[in-house]
Amino acid sequence: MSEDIYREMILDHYRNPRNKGKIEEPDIRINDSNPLCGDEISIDLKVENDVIKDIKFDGRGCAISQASASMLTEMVSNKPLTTIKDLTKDDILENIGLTNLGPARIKCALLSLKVLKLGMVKYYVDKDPSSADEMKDQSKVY
Amino acid sequence: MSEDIYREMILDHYRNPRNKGKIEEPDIRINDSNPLCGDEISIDLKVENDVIKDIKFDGRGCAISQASASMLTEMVSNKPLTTIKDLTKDDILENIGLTNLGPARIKCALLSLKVLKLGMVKYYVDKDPSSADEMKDQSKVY
Amino acid sequence: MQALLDVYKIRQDFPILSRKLFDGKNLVYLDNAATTQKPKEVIDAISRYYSEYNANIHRAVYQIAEEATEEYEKTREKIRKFINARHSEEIIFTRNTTESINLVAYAWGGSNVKKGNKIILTEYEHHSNLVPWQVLGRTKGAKLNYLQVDNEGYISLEELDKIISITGEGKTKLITLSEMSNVLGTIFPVKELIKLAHDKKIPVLLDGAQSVPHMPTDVQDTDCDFLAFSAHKMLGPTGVGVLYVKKEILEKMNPFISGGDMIKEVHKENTIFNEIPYKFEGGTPNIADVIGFGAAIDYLNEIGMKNVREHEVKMTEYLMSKLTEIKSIKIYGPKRSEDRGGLVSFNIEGIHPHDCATILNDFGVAIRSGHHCAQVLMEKLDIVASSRASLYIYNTKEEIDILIDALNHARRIFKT
Amino acid sequence: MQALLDVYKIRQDFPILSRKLFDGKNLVYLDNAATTQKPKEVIDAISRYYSEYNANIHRAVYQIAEEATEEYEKTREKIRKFINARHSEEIIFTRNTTESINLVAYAWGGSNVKKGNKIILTEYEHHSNLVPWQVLGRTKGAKLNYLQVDNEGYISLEELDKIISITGEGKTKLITLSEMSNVLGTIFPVKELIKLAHDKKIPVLLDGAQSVPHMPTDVQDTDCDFLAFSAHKMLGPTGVGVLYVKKEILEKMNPFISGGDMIKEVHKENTIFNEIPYKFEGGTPNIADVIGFGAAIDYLNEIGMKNVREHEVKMTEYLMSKLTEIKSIKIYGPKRSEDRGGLVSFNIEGIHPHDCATILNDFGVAIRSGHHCAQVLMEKLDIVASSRASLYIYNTKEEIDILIDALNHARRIFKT
Ligand SMILES: Cc1ncc(COP(=O)(O)O)c(C=O)c1O
Ligand SMILES: Cc1ncc(COP(=O)(O)O)c(C=O)c1O
Repeated sequence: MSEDIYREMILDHYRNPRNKGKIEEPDIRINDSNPLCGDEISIDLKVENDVIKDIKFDGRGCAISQASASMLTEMVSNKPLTTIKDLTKDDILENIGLTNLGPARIKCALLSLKVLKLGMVKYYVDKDPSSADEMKDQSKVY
Repeated sequence: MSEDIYREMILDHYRNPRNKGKIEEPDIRINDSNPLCGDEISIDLKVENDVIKDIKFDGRGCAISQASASMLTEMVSNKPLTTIKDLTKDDILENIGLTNLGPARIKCALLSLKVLKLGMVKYYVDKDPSSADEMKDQSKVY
Repeated sequence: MQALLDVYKIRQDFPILSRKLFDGKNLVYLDNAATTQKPKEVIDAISRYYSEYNANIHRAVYQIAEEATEEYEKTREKIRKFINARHSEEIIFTRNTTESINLVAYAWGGSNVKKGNKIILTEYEHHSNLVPWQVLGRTKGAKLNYLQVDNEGYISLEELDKIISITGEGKTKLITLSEMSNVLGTIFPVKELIKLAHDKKIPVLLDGAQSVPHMPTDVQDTDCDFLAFSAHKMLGPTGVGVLYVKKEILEKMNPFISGGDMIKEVHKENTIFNEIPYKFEGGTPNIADVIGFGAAIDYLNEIGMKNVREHEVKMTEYLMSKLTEIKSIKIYGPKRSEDRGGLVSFNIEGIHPHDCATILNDFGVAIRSGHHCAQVLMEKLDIVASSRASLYIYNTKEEIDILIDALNHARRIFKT
Repeated sequence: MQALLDVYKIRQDFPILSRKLFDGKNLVYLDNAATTQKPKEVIDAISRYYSEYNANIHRAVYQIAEEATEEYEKTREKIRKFINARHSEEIIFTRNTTESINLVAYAWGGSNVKKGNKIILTEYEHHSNLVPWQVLGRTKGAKLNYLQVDNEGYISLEELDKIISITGEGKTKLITLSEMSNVLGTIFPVKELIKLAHDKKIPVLLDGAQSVPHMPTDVQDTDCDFLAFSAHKMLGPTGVGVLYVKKEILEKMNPFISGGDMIKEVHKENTIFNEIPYKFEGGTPNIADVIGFGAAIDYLNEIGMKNVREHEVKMTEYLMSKLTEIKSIKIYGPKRSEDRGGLVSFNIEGIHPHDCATILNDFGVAIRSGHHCAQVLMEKLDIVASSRASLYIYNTKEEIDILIDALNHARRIFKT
């Protein structure tokens, strides 16, 4: 039922998103959209010694995609970049407390994770182009 | 039932086709095939004063298409060319005695009429190109 | 033909309408612009085909193949009549509207559109009537010109006239537009536009995906050159579309999908193609669903397309009046109900359409949220998405009331 | 999985097999190479979709749309498994084999085949795997090279090697061939050919229309680059085909049908396409029939493809032995039953195949007569047409006996 989905926490993050905006001269800037609904998320990262020093997101979309992005920035802020690699679909869904979303809405919830993973891949591949093959499937989240 | 279809007359025309062959220097030479089965019929005509003086057909195909072609040549031989215009699908089916063929086999029975009509149209249009529009649909038989 | 349609009687013909959803709720299906539900007549026609006379058509001489061929070709004739085309050879079966339009882009566009040419379309086109032209334009070096759409979805013939003139004589190769917008609901009076285009010898393609299912269609009256639509949006099965093309044009058109059935003779180095319409139907067609579509056409004829339209106008008026009462709602498209088909797009401030649709689902209400495959229009309207409720012959006022209740519930959850 | 299939039990699943024809005869359906009959499981899956969860897929968030999306995507995964593909994204749904091959010709061929290039195919190709390449060749200025077929339908790898070498390095862009001839029944051992081709960096397309339905398929084992087949030839509904493409190739391929669903972002001047496989499925797909195809795959898996093949080998041996007894009959294709699929083409001297089929129809026997969409092969064999009996899981020896009786009756009518 949607009362379970649209709990206070989600609505709060939706209305008062954390870490929303842009970083000037980010180390990573990446964006993607959900072809099914048009939701957009862009993420900027500042990385120092492979640690996420700053993270900001921007975007347009539904409460789930925006709240999930907001919570995700809190999850990874000040964590090693490699944390992103290990983050799974289930981590996100549990973190935002939405473990029984339907398949269409799951993509809303996971869009920001997908963007973040894309950013990480890009970061590593830019640094070391020979890792492209190995990193290829790292941005898959669903 | 196929006993009704493959009566002696059909089999006779199939085995001993009348007017089979080519005419040297025909006034009309025309051929067509049935895309559904590959049956082929070509017809040569000698025309004098708009009367069919000689007609020969050639072709490969089933008993129905070949017998029907053979009978058709007998029908129109020494008749005015305009006879062809008036010949209908039903004339042919009655003449060959097959009024209850299924839709696929009807096309076999009517292939020679179609070729003959095409030939007539070509003849008139070659003579008078301005008649093309008027003649356009004259070769329709089914 | 009955005077007005009996919606409660009609509902009994649709098995899905008595289905109970996960928590025992009834389905309130308001996504008819995406696809419609199917009456049992259509479902049964498909089952009957498979259970009694399933066979590949056109070529075999045994009984069930002849039965199948006959039923398949009967549907072609039914469609000819339904849209009042002159000849049944003008009716080509495809998979959907999208393939119909691609067929024109590849087969007709491929040889008629050249470098420096223009294709005119509107800003409200569905991606299916936009991307194929973009792709063609890119391949050929031709340009697209978009007719501006105002907020109610109207386009201006003066602007069209101007674009054609500026472009220069003979440069505009095609005007293509949706007869009814799938987002705004605007019904465009195409007859005048087509006359204007024909005066300048420009052919016109109508995307009829939204119009043909909902109102009487007469291709001889509008005089359009191409018309595309989908069976699944008018009670028919998925997997069948129609492309109508005027005979004079079709006879000169190159084939699109080539292979079995569309040929007359094949040799190693060359092929002679079959007659129209078969030339355009390569491979084994979707026989069962074409026959199923025939049953859908019968069903619609039984009701009468005028009655379909009348019912929708009445229902849309009710829907519009109820929606307007909701606080901070924005409704898109024409105000006058005669100018709109049976669909309404809207946004409620502070509630994203996806969230809205998710909450509505709790009430059994199925509406569409998103860009509706019309991102160019979305950009123009400066929104990412909208909610859309779309109606058909089986929808009732009671269902609209449930929609309104659900929307108010969404407002309570989002505290707007 | 049962050891051998129980044909009498299987027959009960096919409603059409208990249908009575015009004069009370049972249907003896021996035209399975054209299309197969459908078990009630498939018919029911389609009805159930329309009666319970018909909705447009991929985009909507309401319950029935999610159910429909899930079932649709489940079929993709079933097919992946059925042909042992690595990734489900390598599976694209089309209308039929013909469209699958055209997709490759347009989308892959369009950008990979250039002037002066060659495409190699065999003389026994079905028009669907011949005409698209002829059309592409003509558009691009590329040439077709036909591998010779001997009377039993064998082709020679040495000849292939020679053609490639003569053509010159890098000139041959594609080898395309049917894994099983629909006229001769020859099953070609493609693995060796594909190895040879890959050694020279040439991709291979397999037309699997006749092979996939009748024997186990493993695309990783054969290592083919493209594989095309049709649902309707393997118990599934009409209107669904499959194209398998290796991921590395698919990811670089241009789209074919463009429009809704296959896009990610559309702007006035450009479009970003969706991920594979969606990029290749423009417009509303044939949802119901894809789901119906899933039920057909389940049914075949239940029987086991090895058992399907075994049954057909046994039945073909019986059919061949019985046919050989008929006076002045000519049988085409391989003598060894391991080299052939479950179909036999033949001609009886003095009886044209059409007449033969018409007479057989009196006995309820449905066979195919004609050129079988393989006119290049017909030319090679120097015949206009042949008769063809083709088998599937529900055919019995008793049915073959009826066929033989009917053929002898035809001989009596024609006094041969
Ligand atoms: C070998 C072969 N290829 C292609 C086809 C075409 O299949 P479809 O008509 O389903 O496109 C057939 C079937 O007729 C076939 O036998
Ligand atoms: C205006 C319009 N055009 C084209 C389409 C595409 O129809 P289909 O998906 O059946 O190809 C649609 C439906 O979504 C539509 O509304």
